[in-house]
Amino acid sequence: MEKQLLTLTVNGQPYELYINPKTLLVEVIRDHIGLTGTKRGCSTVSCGSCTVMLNGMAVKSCSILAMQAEGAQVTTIEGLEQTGELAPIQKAFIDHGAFQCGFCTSGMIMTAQALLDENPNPTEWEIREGIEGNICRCTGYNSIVRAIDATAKGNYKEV
Amino acid sequence: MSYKCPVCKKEWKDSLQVARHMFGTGDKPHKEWVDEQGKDKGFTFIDLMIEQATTPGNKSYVTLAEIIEKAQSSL
Amino acid sequence: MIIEGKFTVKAPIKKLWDTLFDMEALAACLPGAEKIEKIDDTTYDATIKQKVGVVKVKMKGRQVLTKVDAPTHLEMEGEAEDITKLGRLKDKVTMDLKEIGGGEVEISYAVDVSMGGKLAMFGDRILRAKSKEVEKEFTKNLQEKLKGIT
Amino acid sequence: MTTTSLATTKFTVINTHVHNIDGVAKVTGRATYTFDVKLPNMLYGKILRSPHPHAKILKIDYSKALEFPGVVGVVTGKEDTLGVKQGIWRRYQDLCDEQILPLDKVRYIGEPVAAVAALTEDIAEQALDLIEVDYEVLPAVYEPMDAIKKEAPEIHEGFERNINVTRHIEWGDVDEAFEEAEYIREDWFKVGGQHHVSMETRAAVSDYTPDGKLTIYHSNQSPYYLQALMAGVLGMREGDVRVISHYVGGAFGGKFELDGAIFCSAVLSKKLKRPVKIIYTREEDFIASKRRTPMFYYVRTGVKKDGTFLAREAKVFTNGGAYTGMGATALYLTGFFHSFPYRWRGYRYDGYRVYTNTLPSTSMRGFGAPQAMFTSEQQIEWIAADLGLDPIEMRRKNSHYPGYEVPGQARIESCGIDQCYDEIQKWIKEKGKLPENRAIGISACGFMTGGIFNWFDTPYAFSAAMVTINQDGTVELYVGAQDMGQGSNTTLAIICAETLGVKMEDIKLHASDTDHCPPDLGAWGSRQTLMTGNAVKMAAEDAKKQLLEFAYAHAHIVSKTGLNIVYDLDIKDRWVHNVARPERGVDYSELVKIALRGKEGQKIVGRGFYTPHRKGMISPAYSYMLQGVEVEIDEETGKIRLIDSLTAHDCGQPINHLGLIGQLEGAFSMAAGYGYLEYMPFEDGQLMNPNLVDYKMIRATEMPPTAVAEIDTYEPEGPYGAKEAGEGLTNPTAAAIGNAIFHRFGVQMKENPIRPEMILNALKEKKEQKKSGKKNK
Amino acid sequence: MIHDFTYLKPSSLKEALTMLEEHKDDCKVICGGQSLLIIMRQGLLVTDYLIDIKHIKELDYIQFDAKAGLKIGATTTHHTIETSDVIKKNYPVLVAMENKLASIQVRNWGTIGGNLAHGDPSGDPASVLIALKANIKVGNAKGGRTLTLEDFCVDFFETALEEGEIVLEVQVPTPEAKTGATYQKFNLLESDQGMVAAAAAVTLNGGGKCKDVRVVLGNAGPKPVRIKRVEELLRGKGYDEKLFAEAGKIASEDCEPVTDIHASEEHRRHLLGVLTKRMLKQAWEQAKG
Repeated sequence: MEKQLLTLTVNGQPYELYINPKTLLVEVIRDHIGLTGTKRGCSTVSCGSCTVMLNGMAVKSCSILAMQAEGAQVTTIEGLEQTGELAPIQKAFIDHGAFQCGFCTSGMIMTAQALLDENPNPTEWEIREGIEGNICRCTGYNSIVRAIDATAKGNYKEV
Repeated sequence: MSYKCPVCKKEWKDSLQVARHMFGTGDKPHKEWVDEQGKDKGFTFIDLMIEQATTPGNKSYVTLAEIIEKAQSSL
Repeated sequence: MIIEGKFTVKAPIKKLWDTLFDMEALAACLPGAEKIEKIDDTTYDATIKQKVGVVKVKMKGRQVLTKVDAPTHLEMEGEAEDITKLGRLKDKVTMDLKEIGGGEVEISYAVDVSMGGKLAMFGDRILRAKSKEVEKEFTKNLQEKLKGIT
Repeated sequence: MTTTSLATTKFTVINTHVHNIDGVAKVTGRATYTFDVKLPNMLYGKILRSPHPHAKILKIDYSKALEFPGVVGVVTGKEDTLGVKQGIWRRYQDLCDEQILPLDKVRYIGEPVAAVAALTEDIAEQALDLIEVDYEVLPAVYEPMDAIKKEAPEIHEGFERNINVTRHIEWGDVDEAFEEAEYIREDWFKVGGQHHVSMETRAAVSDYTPDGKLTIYHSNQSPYYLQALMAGVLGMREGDVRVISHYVGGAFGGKFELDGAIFCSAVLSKKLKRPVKIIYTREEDFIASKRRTPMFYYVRTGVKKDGTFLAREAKVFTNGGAYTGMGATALYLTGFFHSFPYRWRGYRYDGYRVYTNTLPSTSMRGFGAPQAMFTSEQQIEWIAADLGLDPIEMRRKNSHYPGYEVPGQARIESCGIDQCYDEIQKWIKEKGKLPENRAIGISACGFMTGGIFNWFDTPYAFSAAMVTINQDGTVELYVGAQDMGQGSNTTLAIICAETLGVKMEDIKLHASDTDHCPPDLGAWGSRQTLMTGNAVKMAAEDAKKQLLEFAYAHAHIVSKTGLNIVYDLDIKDRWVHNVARPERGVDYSELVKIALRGKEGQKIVGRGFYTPHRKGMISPAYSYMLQGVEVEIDEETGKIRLIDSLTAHDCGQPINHLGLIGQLEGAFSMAAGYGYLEYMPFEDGQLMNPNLVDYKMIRATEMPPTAVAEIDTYEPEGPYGAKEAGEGLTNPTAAAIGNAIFHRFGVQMKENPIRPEMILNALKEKKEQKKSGKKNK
Repeated sequence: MIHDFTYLKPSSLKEALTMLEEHKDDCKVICGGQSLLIIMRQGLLVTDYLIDIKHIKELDYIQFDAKAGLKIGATTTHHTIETSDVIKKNYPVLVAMENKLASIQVRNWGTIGGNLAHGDPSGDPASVLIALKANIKVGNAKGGRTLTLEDFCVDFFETALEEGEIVLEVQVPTPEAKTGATYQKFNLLESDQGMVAAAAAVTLNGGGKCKDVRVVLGNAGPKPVRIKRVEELLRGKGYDEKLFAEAGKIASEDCEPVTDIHASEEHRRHLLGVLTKRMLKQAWEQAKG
């Protein structure tokens, strides 16, 4: 199969790659670029472990062809930290114990960040609806909801 | 008195306990011994076990315990 | 999974029975049937193509008649596999023909299908629904065919 | 409540707000799981699986696959593994019945048949289609009640009627106690399976090098088990196998046996001398891993009219699937916990594990107890209703208490169930009258804190730990325990920090690598906090004692009153001081330097180990809990919504506060899923929903508030009084939901998951019975 | 495993249609494609060319005009629809439906055109849109045609799209005054695919009697099922809960659901009856204002 050229920007870094067009976005991020923070849990758009931001929107990278992201700005979990400082949402996750095994955490945090970007003051129900596309088998979600809520309230903003 | 397992000679105070041990172990020698005892009485190891499993009470264990008791003298 | 149904066809029962056993005629009636080949008196090989939306399946398999009481009852069993290995199916078919007056024959069938592979998950719901459609078309075609014969 | 002065000691680290020590790695994507491991020259493996539930393998021809460009090697049972069998019950060879690559026969759909290694995953997958296998399909059987029939096909040779294992528990004179009973009730239940659904599917990377050493990266619950088992099946020495499992993406009881990923990757790597990585797809993870054991449960219970429990008899058939795995333990534990948390004058349990041609059943969080509680706690509720008694008071009067002995089985030390009843009663009272479509269901239970049984036949202590101290005061803690997400690393670091008197940030924990950590049975049966915790405490105490011996050299912290300096000195929060005069002291890191000089440069090394002794047959300690769940049910559609919940929970002294809350909430979500969502339907041996679209699990929108009332007890056997937390909570919820439905509609749900259709059918049946009842009158 | 294909990214609608014309039955259109990729990964779909139209800006629009009604371009995402002010104001039922269609990630990426062209009878938009009397505009290189959405849905995963044709636009007429429209699906997880679903639209006349009504059921057959007997029953009648119950009964008779692992046919019929009753009542109350 003839490879095709893909250009995209991941965490501010531009990439030019030749890929088999059937390559999924998650495969480009993990295998070609090497950012393994993004996970893959189901491949059926169900679990949200592979969530990244594409032009600022949360999407599930397991069900998008990398070619469909041509020219896009992709942000992964590795792109959340700014100059060595954890993002407020990351601090909140640690402080609330909003993860256990950590496998869903990257996707969960990316979904949460996108939610807060769009709706800085969500109600508890809006938070729950917002992360409904992410499965966490460990925590039972309530600590995650508390962490997102606390972030929205500004508890983890840099001074 | 104590009761011996007719196959592996382990001892228990209670013959019911020996019966439980025989069912629980369930390997070939234990099975064969029970099958041998049941030949003329018309039961097999597995018959007893299924009966124990599907009917209330403890009948199969009691049956086996009695046989074990009787067999003690020849051990 | 068991798919059951019945339909009526206006034709003499004997004729109907013969048509069902005339493989060429049967293949012409059965939607998607590409080929039905008689191997011996009780064994038939068939290739059937079906399409559901974007998914195309081509099943190749063998059916064996296990019980035949002409012209009222037949049972068969078979297996088929998709040629691109999407899945397999096993089936057991029972078919009864009954004259119900007015020159009509009621054909009732029960198909016990088990599917394996990708088809099992994707196919369960669709196969059931599709069977109704296939039955409708089959009845129509059969009726046409019988007209030609009688 | 048993309390000692220790329980009231003010801790500096224990039960404070301590962050998970893996937090930064996990929230930044730095944590690398097996899933992420990439080694130079690595190949990718794929497994060819059986499409048949039961078949003889006549011939495997993989020549075409080998010719496929990019394929490097193929392994089969006949040529490479030669029918070597594995099982985790090492002491009982009979029960080591699983050939991961079968020689002659497959027994369930999805069973590995051969494995391919290729340059890419894609190539390996394409090559699978080129392997030709001739099968002779055999008749198959899927349900235990069919499999024990005379005419059923034999799945394993020599296991008549497919009975794999039997277990019996009995105490008291059961029949006599039944005779005394004034009310007897019997019910049959069908309790479902459940999949672990760890977010990280099974994955392994094996790297066999020409010097005969094998390194395996594998997400699992016990690196030591895997090391020992892999050495066994590959004919290697344990010491030549290294298992690394740094981060585990969830396990829940499903990752401590050998699986196809680890076995096939290792066999391929050994053959090809290159690293081989195998990752299961979600579908493979569903069909070819294991599951919670489905059971048929017969329960007969005899009580007095005043609600005094007398006798209980249970007969259980479990759907064991094709192989034993940990299933035999689940069979015993379900029988044991079926008696919990109550006192029975006579109790008898007959459990039969039956082989079927479905995927094997094994341990899963709760280990047989969720099944037991679903049946027991509902039947108890019905008995209370039949007799017109208060279900909580009836439970209370029959419950365990501290010092109670489960005859011949276990001695209960700490037990806070009585206070649990108070908390739930208060909660229900505060709720007042509920809207018409809602009801509350409760369920009690207890659970073990680690297993005593040594079926693995290890010569090592059950747990071990080592503590060394660096010259700057930082501490290296080595444990063989495994953190699979439950937070045990943090808990053990807390125990170490508290015992040694240092801060959390001083502790560097090393785990999950058999080359560098002491052997430990790993993470199962809620054992690590107590067992590894005890070992860590002992190791830290050992190190501390060695340090304090050198404190004597420091005149200003020695009391002039002649106190015994070793035992009356202490370290807290990095301050080495005289207990009687805490202001007199020296900085801990200074003491470390003194000690190093004093020991001629030898590092301080503290050692600890733990194996339970004289603690009965099951476990060194038991936790207790009572849960109340408020449920809304739509009468017309049968839809269930969980509105609220409270769990009163006695877990001894909490150690890791954040971790504890997380465990309790997480267990609730899994248990609620078991109650009404998670369903594993099979058709002709094929799992019909092996994906996360059709396998429904609780999501954020389904999760109710999960308040916890912590009942403080002190468990003398546990470190600082701690015992189990988090696993036991998977037990009560399904029954609590069932009981809520019972209170709402008066219908009895004898099967789980309780799906809307079942509720409506039960309601319909009830209406019809009422109608025909009226007519008869 | 996904079979190999060549990915084509036309830069305009015209180019897309030319490509379609050129590759005809060797190609498949992707417009979001989250469901399509699941099928492709299973190996159930093989195609030589995949033509991506999602980025075509010409088809990404929402237009509203009280006279002409609502026009939604095919590449408009679900999330754009649910956050559109004009839709919120004039078609609240569409917002409610889109909001529960799937998780936010899926709504962010999935498009209305892709959803309808997929032809999944459990898809939410089709039932609601049919209840709202929507039309759909499709076209190929030779030109376009407009048909009712009801006619567009043909069978399980099958639509009236012919080779070389793509969905261009969904058109929804402006609801008459005194119209209420509702939609609900039955599921155990919020925003999960529905086991079944029902949409109802009720328009009342000046006297508060039913002037017009539509009931459309989702996942109740090979395509959205319109229950015309109910529509006949209700026309000209006044608000009457007994009538809604009767409508529910008819709906459960006239639908054609199938059994699967999630629910039996019988249970589905029952649920469809309950949902029909509830949706009609709610729609009617909404129409009353």
